[in-house]
Amino acid sequence: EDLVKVRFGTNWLAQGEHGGYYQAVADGTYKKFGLDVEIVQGGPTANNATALVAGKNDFYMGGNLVEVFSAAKEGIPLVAVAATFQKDPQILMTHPGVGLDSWEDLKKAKTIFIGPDFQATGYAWMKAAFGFTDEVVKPYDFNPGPFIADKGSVQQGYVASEPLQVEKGGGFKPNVFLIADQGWNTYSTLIVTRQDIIDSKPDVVQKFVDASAIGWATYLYGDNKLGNAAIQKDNPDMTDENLAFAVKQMKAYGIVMSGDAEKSGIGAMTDEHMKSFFDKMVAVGLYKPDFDFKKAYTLKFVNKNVGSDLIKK
Amino acid sequence: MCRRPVLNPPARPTVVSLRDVGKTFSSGTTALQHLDLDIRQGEILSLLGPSGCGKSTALRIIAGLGEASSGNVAWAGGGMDHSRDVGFVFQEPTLMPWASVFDNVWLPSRLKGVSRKAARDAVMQALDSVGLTAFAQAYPRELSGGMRMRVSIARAMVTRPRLLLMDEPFAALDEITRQKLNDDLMRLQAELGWTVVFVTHSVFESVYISDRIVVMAARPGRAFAELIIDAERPRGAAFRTTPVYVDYCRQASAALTSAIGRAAETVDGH
Amino acid sequence: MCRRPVLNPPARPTVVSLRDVGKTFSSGTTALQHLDLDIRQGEILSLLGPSGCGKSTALRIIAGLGEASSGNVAWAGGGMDHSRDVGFVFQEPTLMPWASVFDNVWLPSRLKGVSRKAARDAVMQALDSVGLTAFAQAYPRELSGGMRMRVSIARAMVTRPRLLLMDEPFAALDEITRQKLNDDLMRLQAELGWTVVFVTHSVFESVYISDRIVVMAARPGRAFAELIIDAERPRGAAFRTTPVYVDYCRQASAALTSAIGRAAETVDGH
Amino acid sequence: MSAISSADDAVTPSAPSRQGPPALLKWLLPFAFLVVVLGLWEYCVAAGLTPMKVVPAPSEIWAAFFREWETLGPAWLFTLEVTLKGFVLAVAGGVCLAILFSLSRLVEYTLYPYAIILQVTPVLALAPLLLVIFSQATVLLICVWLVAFFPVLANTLIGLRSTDHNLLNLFELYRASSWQKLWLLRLRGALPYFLGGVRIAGGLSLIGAVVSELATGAGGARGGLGYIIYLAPRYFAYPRAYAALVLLSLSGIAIFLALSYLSHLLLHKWHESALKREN
Amino acid sequence: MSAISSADDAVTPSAPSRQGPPALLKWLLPFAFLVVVLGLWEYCVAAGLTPMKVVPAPSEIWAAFFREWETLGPAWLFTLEVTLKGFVLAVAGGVCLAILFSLSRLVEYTLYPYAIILQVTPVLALAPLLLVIFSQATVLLICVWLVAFFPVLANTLIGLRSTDHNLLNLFELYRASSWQKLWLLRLRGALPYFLGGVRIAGGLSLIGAVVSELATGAGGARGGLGYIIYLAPRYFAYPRAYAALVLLSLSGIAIFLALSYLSHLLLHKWHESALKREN
Ligand SMILES: Nc1ncnc2c1ncn2[C@@H]1O[C@H](COP(=O)(O)OP(=O)(O)OP(=O)(O)O)[C@@H](O)[C@H]1O
Ligand SMILES: Nc1ncnc2c1ncn2[C@@H]1O[C@H](COP(=O)(O)OP(=O)(O)OP(=O)(O)O)[C@@H](O)[C@H]1O
Ligand SMILES: O=[N+]([O-])[O-]
Ligand SMILES: [Mg+2]
Ligand SMILES: [Mg+2]
Repeated sequence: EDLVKVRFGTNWLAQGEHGGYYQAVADGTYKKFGLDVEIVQGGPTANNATALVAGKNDFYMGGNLVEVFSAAKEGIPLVAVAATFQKDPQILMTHPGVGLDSWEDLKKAKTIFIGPDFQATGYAWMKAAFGFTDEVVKPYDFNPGPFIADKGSVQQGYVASEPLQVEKGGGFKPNVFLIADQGWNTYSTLIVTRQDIIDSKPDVVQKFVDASAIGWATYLYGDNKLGNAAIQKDNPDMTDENLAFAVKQMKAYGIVMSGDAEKSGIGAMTDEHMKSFFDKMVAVGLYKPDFDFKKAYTLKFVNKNVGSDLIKK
Repeated sequence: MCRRPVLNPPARPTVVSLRDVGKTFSSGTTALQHLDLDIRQGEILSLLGPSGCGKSTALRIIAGLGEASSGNVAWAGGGMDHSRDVGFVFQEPTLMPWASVFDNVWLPSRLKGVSRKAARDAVMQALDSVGLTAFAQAYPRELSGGMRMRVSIARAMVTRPRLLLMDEPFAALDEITRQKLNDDLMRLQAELGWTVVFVTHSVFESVYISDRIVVMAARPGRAFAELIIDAERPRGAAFRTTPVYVDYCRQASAALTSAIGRAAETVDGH
Repeated sequence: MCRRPVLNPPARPTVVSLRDVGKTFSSGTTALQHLDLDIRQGEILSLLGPSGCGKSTALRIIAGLGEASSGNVAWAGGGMDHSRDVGFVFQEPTLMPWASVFDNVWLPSRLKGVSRKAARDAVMQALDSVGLTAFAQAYPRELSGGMRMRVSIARAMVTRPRLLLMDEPFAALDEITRQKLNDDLMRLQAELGWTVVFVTHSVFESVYISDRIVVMAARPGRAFAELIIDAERPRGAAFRTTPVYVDYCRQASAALTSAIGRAAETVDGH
Repeated sequence: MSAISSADDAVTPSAPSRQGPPALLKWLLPFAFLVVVLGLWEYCVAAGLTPMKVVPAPSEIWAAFFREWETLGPAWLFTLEVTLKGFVLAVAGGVCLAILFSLSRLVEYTLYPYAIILQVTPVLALAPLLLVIFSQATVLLICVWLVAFFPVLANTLIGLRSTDHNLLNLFELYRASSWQKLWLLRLRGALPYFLGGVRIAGGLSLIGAVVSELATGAGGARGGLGYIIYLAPRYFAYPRAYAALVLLSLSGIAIFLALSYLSHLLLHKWHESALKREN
Repeated sequence: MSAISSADDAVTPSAPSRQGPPALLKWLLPFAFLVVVLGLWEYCVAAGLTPMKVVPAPSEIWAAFFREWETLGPAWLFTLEVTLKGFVLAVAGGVCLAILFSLSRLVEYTLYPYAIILQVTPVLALAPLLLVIFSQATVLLICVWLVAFFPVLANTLIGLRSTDHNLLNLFELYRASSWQKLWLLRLRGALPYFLGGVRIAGGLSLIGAVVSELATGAGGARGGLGYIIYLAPRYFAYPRAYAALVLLSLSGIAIFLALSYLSHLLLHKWHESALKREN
C-alpha cells in the first residue's frame, strides 16, 4: 500500500553471495518493513556505485571498505551502514600437489590471475605485506579456464563460488586460501548509502538494514527456497548445486557469522575493526594517517542483534 | 527559316563584356592577361587560338565559373541573373557516370524542377538530333568518345538557352556529323536568336559558322586579332566553295599563325 | 631524310591481321562484326568512320586490350611478344593524376626498368616536341585539354615503339600544332620504319599522312572501303595543294558519306 | 547517324567471360577451405593439442547449438535487434553529420573534434553515466551508435569532398540549389566511400552491441550473445560460448554480405570498383 | 608552341582566395566554441544541474591534471605506446591483407569471411585464450590490431578495386608486372580510400588500446589510461577518470590531425578531396 520504493544495486549478477537480499525480497520481509525493494543486478562491467552517487539508486552493495574510504577521500558523501560479510570471501586457489600448497608458496607462482578491482585493493596490500609482484599478474575475467589449463598458476575467486566451478570444470579440488585469514580484514558486502538519505530518511535506512539482516538469517539458517528461486530468476545460470555450495561455504568460513556479528548480530561493525583495517591501508600507502576515515561509516544502524533469534547454531 | 542580312556587328547590344581580364592560377600560371572581349546579342562568336592559350578559361569566366583574378566582367542589364539561361558544352563530356544518357540530358531541366515525364519529349528530341535515341538508357561508360560528347551537346541544347558556350564541341566527331551539327546549330541560332560563343581549333569551322572570330594569343592569353565574317546567312555546304569563304579562311589561318609566332617570340625574348 | 617511293602495299609483310573479328559488350552492343583488317609493316594506316563505329574498339583489340568476342587476331612471327613494342595514344589523355607531366611521360620507360635519370633526356626531348618542356613539373589538372593530349602523345612516342596506335591524337589541337605534329610523325615514321595505325575524323589529315585508309561503317562496325594513297613521300604542306590530294580527299569523303548512309539504311531496315 | 539497341542484335556470339573464376569455383573454394579449417581444428582438439577443454571441437559446438538453442536463440535475436537498430541509427547519424560538416570547413573544424571524442570515448566508461539519465534500452542504442557511427561519418565526408570539380561546375552553371547539389551530385559521387563506411560500421555495430550489453548490464535472463560469450566460460559452458561466437561470426558475415550486395546493386552500373572490365 | 613556367610571370596579380574562411576565423571559431562548451559545462555543474559529483566541472578536471600527473603521465605514455605500435601493425596488416585479397576474387571470397570474424570477435572474449599462449605485451598488440585493422583492409580493398580501367589498360599495354601495377598504379589510386581507413583506424587503435588493457590485465602499477578510466570511478575519483578521458580525447584528436595532415600532403596536388577549386 504505502510502500517506500527503494533501489538496491548489487555488484555482480545474482548469486548465492547475495542470498539474504533476494530472500528478503522474495519472502516479503522488506514489504513487512514497508519497503518495496528492487534489486538492480550488477554485472561484469556495470557500475552500480556511480548509480548510487548520481542518485539513481538508494543503496549499493559495497565490495570492501576501500570503496567507502575512497569515497570519503574524494569528498563523496557515501556511508557504510552495515557490513553483511564479516570477512571478505576473496580467496586464492592453486592446483593441489604442484608445490603451491601453503600461503608462502604462492609467491613462487609464475602466474596469478587477478581481476582489476582486486588488483587495485587486496592485491596492492598483498604486495606490500608479502612481497607479491605485478609482473606475474594476468587478468581474471571470471573465466577459470586458463587457471585450470595452467597447473602452476594461482587464481582469485570467491570462496562460495569458484572452488566448486574448478572442481566441476577441472576435475580436482583446488587448494583454497581465504585472504582474510592472512590479515586482509576488511568487511565485505556492505550496505552503502548516501549521507543525504541518512539525513532525510533515517527510518528507511534502518528498515533496510534490519530487514536485510533478517533476510540473511533466513537465507543461511532457515528455508531459503524462495530466495534461491529469486536468484535463479535473475540469473538462470545459477544451479541448485551452486547455491547449496555457496551457503555451505559461507557458513563454513564464517563469512557472515563470525567476530562482531556473533555478538551484535548480522551486519555488525565496530570502530576497532575499522581502525585496524584502515591502519593496514595507511601502511600500504593508500591513505594518509590523518585521514578521517570515520566519515565513511556509521554504527547508528547496526549492532542491534536484529534477526539473531533466527540463527540456529 | 528566313534569310537574314548580317547586321553591322556594333549595332547589336552587348551581352557581356570582359575588360582587362586576367586569370592567374595558384600554380603560378597566368592563363589570361589584359583580355578584352565583348559578346554581342545574337551573334556566333568563335574563339580561335593555340592550345593552352586560355580559351577554356575565358569561357568559364564568362559563364561565372571561377572568378577572374583581375579586371572586370560586366553583364548587360547588370547582374548575372541573365546567366540563368546559359548552356555550356565543356571541353570534356562531363557526364554523371552513375546516370543514364537520358538522365544526363534531363539534368538541366531537372534542376529547374521539370519532372522526368514533362522533360521526356524535349530530351528525346535532343538525343535524336545527335543520333543517340537508341542509347537513352545506356550509361556513359558504354559510349564511345564521340558519343559522350554528343550527349554533352544534347544536354546543353535541351533547355534552349539564350547564351550557348561551346568548348570544342565537335572536335571528336566525324566530318559528316560535324557538318550536320554545324548546320543544326546555325538553324537553331537563327530561329531562336541565340548568342553563341564557340571555341574551335578548326579555322574552316570557325569561318563557316561565325559572325565574328577572335584569335587569341598565348602566354599570357589575350585577344590578338578580330575578324568579322560578313557573309550572308543562311549558309550551307555551298558557302564552303565560295571564294569569300576561302579568303576568310586564309585570313583566319594567317592570324592564327602570327598569334602563335608572336607568342613564341615573346617567350624567346625572355 | 630520304625520298622513299611508295611500295606496292601487298609487298609489305603483315604485322597483325584481324579476321572476321567481332566484339559484343555485355551491355549487348555489338561494336564490331566480321571485321577484316591487315596492318602492314612500315605503313601509316588510317581508320576513318562515323562516331561510335568501333574504331577505338578495333585499336584496343589490336593492342591486345580486351579480347575479341569472335574471330581471330594473328601476329606475324606468332605470339604477342611483338606487342611489347607498342605505343598507344588513347582517345582520352589517360594520365596519372598523381604524377607530374614528367613522371607521366617517364612511365613506359620506368616500367621497363629505366631510371629517372637515364630517362631524363628522352622524356625532355619528347616533351619538347609537343611544346611542353616548361610544364614538366606541372600536374595534369593544371593543363588545358590540348596540353593533356600532348602529354599523352609524348608518352606514346618516348620509347620509340615499332608499332604506334593513335586514337584521334590531334583532335584537340589547333591546326598549326596539328600540322607540325603530322609532319613530325611522318618524319619519325620514315626514319625509324614505324608502323602506325591512326584513327582520325579528319578526311584531310588521313589523306595527308596515310599510305592507306580504311573506312569503317557502323553498327555493326566493319571495314567498308579501302583507299590506297599512292602519293610520294616525303609529303609537306605543298602536297595539300596538289590535285591528287584534293581528289583523294573527295574519294575518302564520298566513302565516309556512303558508309554512314549505308549504316543508317541498315538500321532503318530493322 | 543512328544506333541499335541491344535487343536488335540477333547475331550476338556468346563470349566466354574473361573475368573472374567460374561461378562454381567461386563457391567451392571458400567452402573447401572452411572444411579444411574445421577439420584441422577438430583434429587438434582430438589430438589434445589445444589447452584442455578451453577450446571445444567443432563437433561439440555443433552439438551445443541444438542442445542450447533455447538459450542461444533468444540471445541471438536480442543482440541482432540491438545491432540492427544501432546500425541504422549509426548510418543515419554518420551521414547527417557528414553532410553537416561538408557544408563548410568552418563547421568541420568546429565540430569534428567532438566527433573524434565520441569515437575514442570507451562505452565502458560512458555507459554508467548514461544509465543515470536514460533507460537501459536507450543506453544500449547510444552505445552501439557511438561504436559504429564514425566510419560512416569519416568515409562519407571524404566522399562528399571528392566530388568531381567539373561536375560541380556544371551544377553551378545551372544554378543548382545546395540541396540539389547535395542530393543529385555529392551524395551520388560519395556512394562508393559511403558504402565502404557502412560495411565497416556493420561489423562495428555487432561488436558494439556485444560490448554495450556488458557495459549496460543488459544481461540476466534477457541477455544477448555478449553475456553468453563472457559468462558461459565461467560455468565451463565452453561449447555454448563458442556457439555464441559462431552465431556472432555468422551474423557479421551475413551483414557484410548483405551490405556488399547492396553496394553491388548501387555501383555495378558505373563505378570502377564494381564494374566488370571489358577492354 | 612553347610555354612559360611560373617563375617567368612577373605580373601576377595576387588574387584573393575565394575558397574557405579566413585563416584566423578557421582557428578562432573552434576555439570560441570550445570556450562556450566548457563554460556551459562549468555552469551546469556549479548550478547543480548535473548528477551530483559524478560529472566534475572542467575546473576540477583541470586541477586533477596537476594533482595527479604522476599517475596520469605514465599511464598516458603507456597507452600511447600501445596505441601507436598497434596502429602501425593494423595499418601494415590491413594493407597487406587488402593486397592479398585484391589478387583475385577467389582469394577474397575464401579469406574475407575470416577477416570479418576477426573484426566481430570481442577482444574481451579472445584475450584470455591468447594469454594462455602469448605474453601480455603481445596479446595487447594483437588485441589493438584486431580492433583497428578492419577499416584499413576494407577501405584499401575498395581503393585497390577502384583503379581507373583506362590506366589499367595503359599499364597492361606496357606489360607492367603485377608488382608495378600494384605499386605504381593501384596503390596510388587507392590512396584516398586507404587514408580514410587509416584515419578511422587511428581512433580505433586508441579505443582498442584502452579496452585491451582491461582485457589483458595490463594494469597495476604499469597500467594505462584504460585502467584509470575503469577503476577511478569505482573508487570515486571522478576528476581523475575525466582527466584520463580528456587525455584520451586529446590523443585521439592529435592522431587524427596528424593523419589528416599526412593525407593532405599526399593528396593536395591531385585528388579532388584535398584540392582547392580554382574554376
Ligand atoms: N565498355 C563498353 N560497354 C558497352 N558498349 C561499349 C563499350 N565501349 C564501347 N561500346 C560501344 O561500342 C561501340 C563502338 O565504340 P568505339 O569506342 O569503338 O567507337 P569509336 O569508333 O571509337 O567512336 P568515336 O569516334 O566516337 O570515338 C559504340 O556503339 C559504343 O557504344
Ligand atoms: N586548374 C588549373 N591550374 C593551373 N593552371 C591551369 C589550370 N587550368 C588551366 N591552367 C593553365 O591555364 C592555361 C590556359 O588553359 P585553358 O584550358 O584555358 O587553355 P585552352 O585555350 O582551352 O587550351 P586547349 O585548346 O588545349 O583546350 C594553360 O597554360 C593551363 O596550363
Ligand atoms: O564477483 N566476483 O568477484 O566473483
Ligand atoms: Mg580548352
Ligand atoms: Mg573512339
